[in-house]
Amino acid sequence: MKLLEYQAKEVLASFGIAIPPGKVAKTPAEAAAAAREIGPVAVKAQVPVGGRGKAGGIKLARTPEEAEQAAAQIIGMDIKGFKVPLVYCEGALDIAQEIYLGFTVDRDTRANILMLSARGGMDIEAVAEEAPESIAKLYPNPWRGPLAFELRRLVFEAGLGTLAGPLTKVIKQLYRAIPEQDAITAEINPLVVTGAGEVVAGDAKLETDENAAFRHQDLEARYSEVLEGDPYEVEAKKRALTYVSLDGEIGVIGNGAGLCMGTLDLVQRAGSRAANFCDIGGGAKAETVQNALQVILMNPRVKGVLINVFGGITRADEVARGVVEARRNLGMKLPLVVRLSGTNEDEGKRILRENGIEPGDNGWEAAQKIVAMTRS
Amino acid sequence: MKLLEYQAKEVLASFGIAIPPGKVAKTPAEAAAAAREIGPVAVKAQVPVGGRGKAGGIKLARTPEEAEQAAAQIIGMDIKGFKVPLVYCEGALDIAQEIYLGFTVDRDTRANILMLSARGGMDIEAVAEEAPESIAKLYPNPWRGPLAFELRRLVFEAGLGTLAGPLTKVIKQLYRAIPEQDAITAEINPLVVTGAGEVVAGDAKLETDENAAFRHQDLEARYSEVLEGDPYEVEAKKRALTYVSLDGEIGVIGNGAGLCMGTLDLVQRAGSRAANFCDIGGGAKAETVQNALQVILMNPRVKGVLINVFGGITRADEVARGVVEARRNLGMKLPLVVRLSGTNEDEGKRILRENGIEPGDNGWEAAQKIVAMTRS
Amino acid sequence: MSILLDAESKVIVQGITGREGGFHAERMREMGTRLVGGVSPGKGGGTAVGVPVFDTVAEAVIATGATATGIFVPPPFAPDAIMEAADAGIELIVCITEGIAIQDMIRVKDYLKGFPDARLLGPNCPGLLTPGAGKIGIIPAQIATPGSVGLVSRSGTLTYEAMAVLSRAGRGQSTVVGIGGDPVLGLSFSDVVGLFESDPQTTHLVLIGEIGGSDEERAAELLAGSRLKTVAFISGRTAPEGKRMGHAGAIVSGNKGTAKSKVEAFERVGVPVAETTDQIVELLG
Amino acid sequence: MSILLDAESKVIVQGITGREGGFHAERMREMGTRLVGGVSPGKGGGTAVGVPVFDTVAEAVIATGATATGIFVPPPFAPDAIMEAADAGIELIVCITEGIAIQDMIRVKDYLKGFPDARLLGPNCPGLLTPGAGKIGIIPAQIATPGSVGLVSRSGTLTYEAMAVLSRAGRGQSTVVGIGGDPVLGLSFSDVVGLFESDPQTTHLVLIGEIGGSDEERAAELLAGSRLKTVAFISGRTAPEGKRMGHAGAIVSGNKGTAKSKVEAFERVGVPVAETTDQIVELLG
Repeated sequence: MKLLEYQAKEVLASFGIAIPPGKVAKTPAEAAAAAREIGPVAVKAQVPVGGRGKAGGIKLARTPEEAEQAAAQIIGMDIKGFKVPLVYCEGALDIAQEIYLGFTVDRDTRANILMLSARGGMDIEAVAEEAPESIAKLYPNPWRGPLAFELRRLVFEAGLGTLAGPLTKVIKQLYRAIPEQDAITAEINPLVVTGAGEVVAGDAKLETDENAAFRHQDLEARYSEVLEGDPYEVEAKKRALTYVSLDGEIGVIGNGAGLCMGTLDLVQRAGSRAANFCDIGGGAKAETVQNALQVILMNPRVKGVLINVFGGITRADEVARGVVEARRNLGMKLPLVVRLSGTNEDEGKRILRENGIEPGDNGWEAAQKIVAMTRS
Repeated sequence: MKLLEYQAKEVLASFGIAIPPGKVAKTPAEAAAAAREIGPVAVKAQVPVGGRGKAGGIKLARTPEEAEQAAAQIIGMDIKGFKVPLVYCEGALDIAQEIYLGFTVDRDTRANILMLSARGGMDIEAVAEEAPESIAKLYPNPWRGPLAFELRRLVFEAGLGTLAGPLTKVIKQLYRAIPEQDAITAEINPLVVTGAGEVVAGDAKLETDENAAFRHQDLEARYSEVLEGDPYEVEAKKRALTYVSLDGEIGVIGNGAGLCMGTLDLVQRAGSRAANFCDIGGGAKAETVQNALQVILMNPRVKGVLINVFGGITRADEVARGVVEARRNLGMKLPLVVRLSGTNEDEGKRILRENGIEPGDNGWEAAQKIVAMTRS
Repeated sequence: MSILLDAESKVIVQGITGREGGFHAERMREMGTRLVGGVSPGKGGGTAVGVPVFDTVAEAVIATGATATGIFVPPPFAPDAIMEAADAGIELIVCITEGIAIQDMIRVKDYLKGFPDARLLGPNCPGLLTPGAGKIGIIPAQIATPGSVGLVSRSGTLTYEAMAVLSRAGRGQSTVVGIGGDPVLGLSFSDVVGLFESDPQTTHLVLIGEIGGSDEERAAELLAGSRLKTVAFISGRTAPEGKRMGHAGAIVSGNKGTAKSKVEAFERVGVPVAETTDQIVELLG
Repeated sequence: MSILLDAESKVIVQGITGREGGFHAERMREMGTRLVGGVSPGKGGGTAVGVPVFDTVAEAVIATGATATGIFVPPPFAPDAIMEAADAGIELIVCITEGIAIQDMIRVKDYLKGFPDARLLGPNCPGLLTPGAGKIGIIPAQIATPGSVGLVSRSGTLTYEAMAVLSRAGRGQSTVVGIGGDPVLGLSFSDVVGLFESDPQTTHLVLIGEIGGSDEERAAELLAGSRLKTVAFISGRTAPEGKRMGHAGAIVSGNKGTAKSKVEAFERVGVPVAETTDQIVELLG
């Protein structure tokens, strides 16, 4: 789960990390009230993607009136496909130095990596490319966590030795996100050193592992419902489908993520683009197919649907009957191509044809068919 | 720090381990009140040594009157040198099975060892000798703690597989005493399985590491003052001396634990017995010597004092002057033999002799001298 | 010959009394796998799928001499099951379980460093299959035929698809290995490629990768100058960056792990990359 | 020759800017130890005791080529200092600090398994001294004389006492090693006995043990048939059971570790046990 900035900051604050004064505002009036309480504020769009500054999602407000105006502009705007549900009004910091601090999972080494750089505040990815030596790195042992001397060395390697005390403390606090929240990414950029020498989280990113949600139901309960994401994804999540919205016009259903991704590639190769990624998993039960079709058909951009099921042991005739039934129940009129394999494959194809559904011999042929049908 | 039974149980309960209902009573009246509240109780002497049952320190009481009588008998009695300061009145358990569970530091492997046996409730040391295979053992990795499968295997190896669920839970809870309290020994014997199938700590022992007290000042503050131990040891602790009371008549002061223990051996070899062990550490400052002498002279059994200081770099004449001064300040009349070595050893001996203190050439000669002087 | 699993391998199933574990243990046996036991704490002393059940892996190893295991236990317990297998001396650990927490797997990977002889396949993988000898996991046996093509893949159904295409074209397989789609894995492409390289039966290799990570790139380097005639296939070429594709392994991070970088890596060492699964057979030559 | 430390050993002191560390670093240098640097986080770039100070051991090792360290930091920080030294590649780690928590040391011992080339001496030990070459720790140099008697001891002042007795009798020492009195230790008696056994300069051995643990018993087994002419001394013969004697190492547990069992173990292999330190020289022959 990707937390919003204010949520991530709440979590970091619960670990003892200092954050600036701030208030969530769901309306312009609430933003004005926040500015009245805090003073001059930055009004920040809360979306789970980067680049909101460039998109106009952050505005400075010196007065409650300015805060109200800024919030009115920002709330509801679309940033990279996310409708901004609320803003975070945050007091200004007296910035003396900006540091980068973060960790993530390095999948090449199959380990956690902690990173610290004195060159925070700007695009850390650019720093990583231009001056990789300016980012000090540490791979903490996952059972022990970072040891005191390892943290000290990290801080000295980053050239931040004069801040060794407060920095090792804040790194240890940030690292608590791993054992306590199963974080897979946590980032403070900038980590601000104020004129008074305090170390404060200027921004915060936190992504937790959905596979570990069984250990953190509190977090899920508190934060998962805030964001108005893509409506089809929200609906798919309710139905426990693995679904991602894309911007094309062919609805895609497959079993297995690799096959499903491969099917997106085939649709594009055939000259169109997929409207979604939808993995219905190992089997291909009629009920799941119906659920997936229902979500896909909610999207008015969809002009046709391609189902790609590799059966293996599964009986293709049963899958075919399930698809036919789901289509009938939903009163689906759009073109539908189904590529089926498995035991009784021929019987399955016959059933499809009898019910006016185009069968495909293999994925590539099926992709070409559905693209042709949506173009005609 | 060795906790008393009721203190250990409080700590275990804070880890989530079930304990029987119980109340501390400092007076017979409090014991009666406890029995009135709980019902029939065992009235148990609270002392930090084993064998209190055989010493008459545990009595069953069916009524408040019996509890009052039992407490009157037990409070203040002497068990292996400890005056019983209070009793613990504990409700009876419906015992279906008695299990042994404990961990300690195995110094031969330099590791923690967890032990579990279905033959709890009796003398586990006898079981260990007669049927060592009936005690299942686990050396948990100290960074990871015991893993789930390791605990399961321990439980099945102990023949307690039908209790795998509740037992692995209670072992994990007990093990929390290591990270949270720096325990070096924790034991539940018997760990009682009740007729209703609950797992309850029938008795509890907990010893924490005094070297780790800096991490656990809460524990120290809560429990360290309860026990009326040996009065000289209490006094020595106040003065930050490393002091252990023994039952002989020669007071012993040495620098370094090994030398000090070696000096006890020499006193016994010379035909007497030491009244104490007192290690004044690396140096031999006049103030520390005076502090140590003061505690030793509180003990009326002491007939003479032997000081054994190996100086190395230390100047022997300075040590001699310190001893002379301490003796004068305390108005000490008892025989005193001082064995000194180090720089200016001869000058040191001269100073001692001039002040009526017998010097010793080496530890063995000094031990013989003090024994002879106390016999004359 | 084959890699990792042959007709002599003695296999147990952890979670054999569960629905999935029992079902697939049965399929494994049907195919001829030498299934010698199962593990299910608290069910020790019983039998399931015709083999004895033990409370712990240690007991199962002592009683049966098992050297390989298939793990079918739910995600919260699977990391522990992997460590238990390694600790008991199992040399091939195949974890089918999907949905294991990443931090759990990172800890497991560190734990396994203490057991250099133990090989982990997975998690979130279909397992492996040696046609004519046996399988551990869920790969459908009827689409396999014995032969000389090694197959290694990160995806489940794409593996089956590729197997079916190969078998239909008369190209049998030496061993089929699904390494799994999670970001923190046991055996990598490179590890499996190395094993195929040393296997005399294997003359050709099909490698089915996907976006994310750089395991494909490293495997490509290993294939430079290899005796194996290899074809690669990369899925997710059109996946948008930064969108999660169901496989956590399919998150595209930075410049690394894009389909482009993987395709280029293979082409650089002369390994052709198929655009559809059907093309694989053509390119295999 | 000598063991562990010779005139070539490059030594640093962790905690060199502290009172104890600075004082003893000075003594070490006076005696001829090749002191090349010190470590004190936040004091890097300065000098102390005439050598450069570094923020981390890693930096010190890179800059000076140090291979040995003496640790003089307070108990809460000493475990970390030991691990830092091992991680930086230091091969001989001497920890003088007294009062380290037992659980901390248990974790350190496990950590050191990852560094098989690193040897830890201590904690709570006086260190080691090779007469004429150098020392790490706090053993007074003026009571040492060069020679062929190896000395290994669990006690501090008893070590000095034995050194003085030996030197007075004209019996010089090859190396004097104080292994420390804590229950969880680095090098054991057996480890050090093994090193002396392989040292051509050492012809005789004095081993000073005390009650608690069974390290003396194991060392005795090792001495059966040794070329070294050995005398043992055991302190604490009259200590009552179960009483703590200041050294945590002196807790007597069960039947193991009593003075009786230790004395018997040595006598069984023909190693005489002295009753007083003066007797050591007589028995050494």
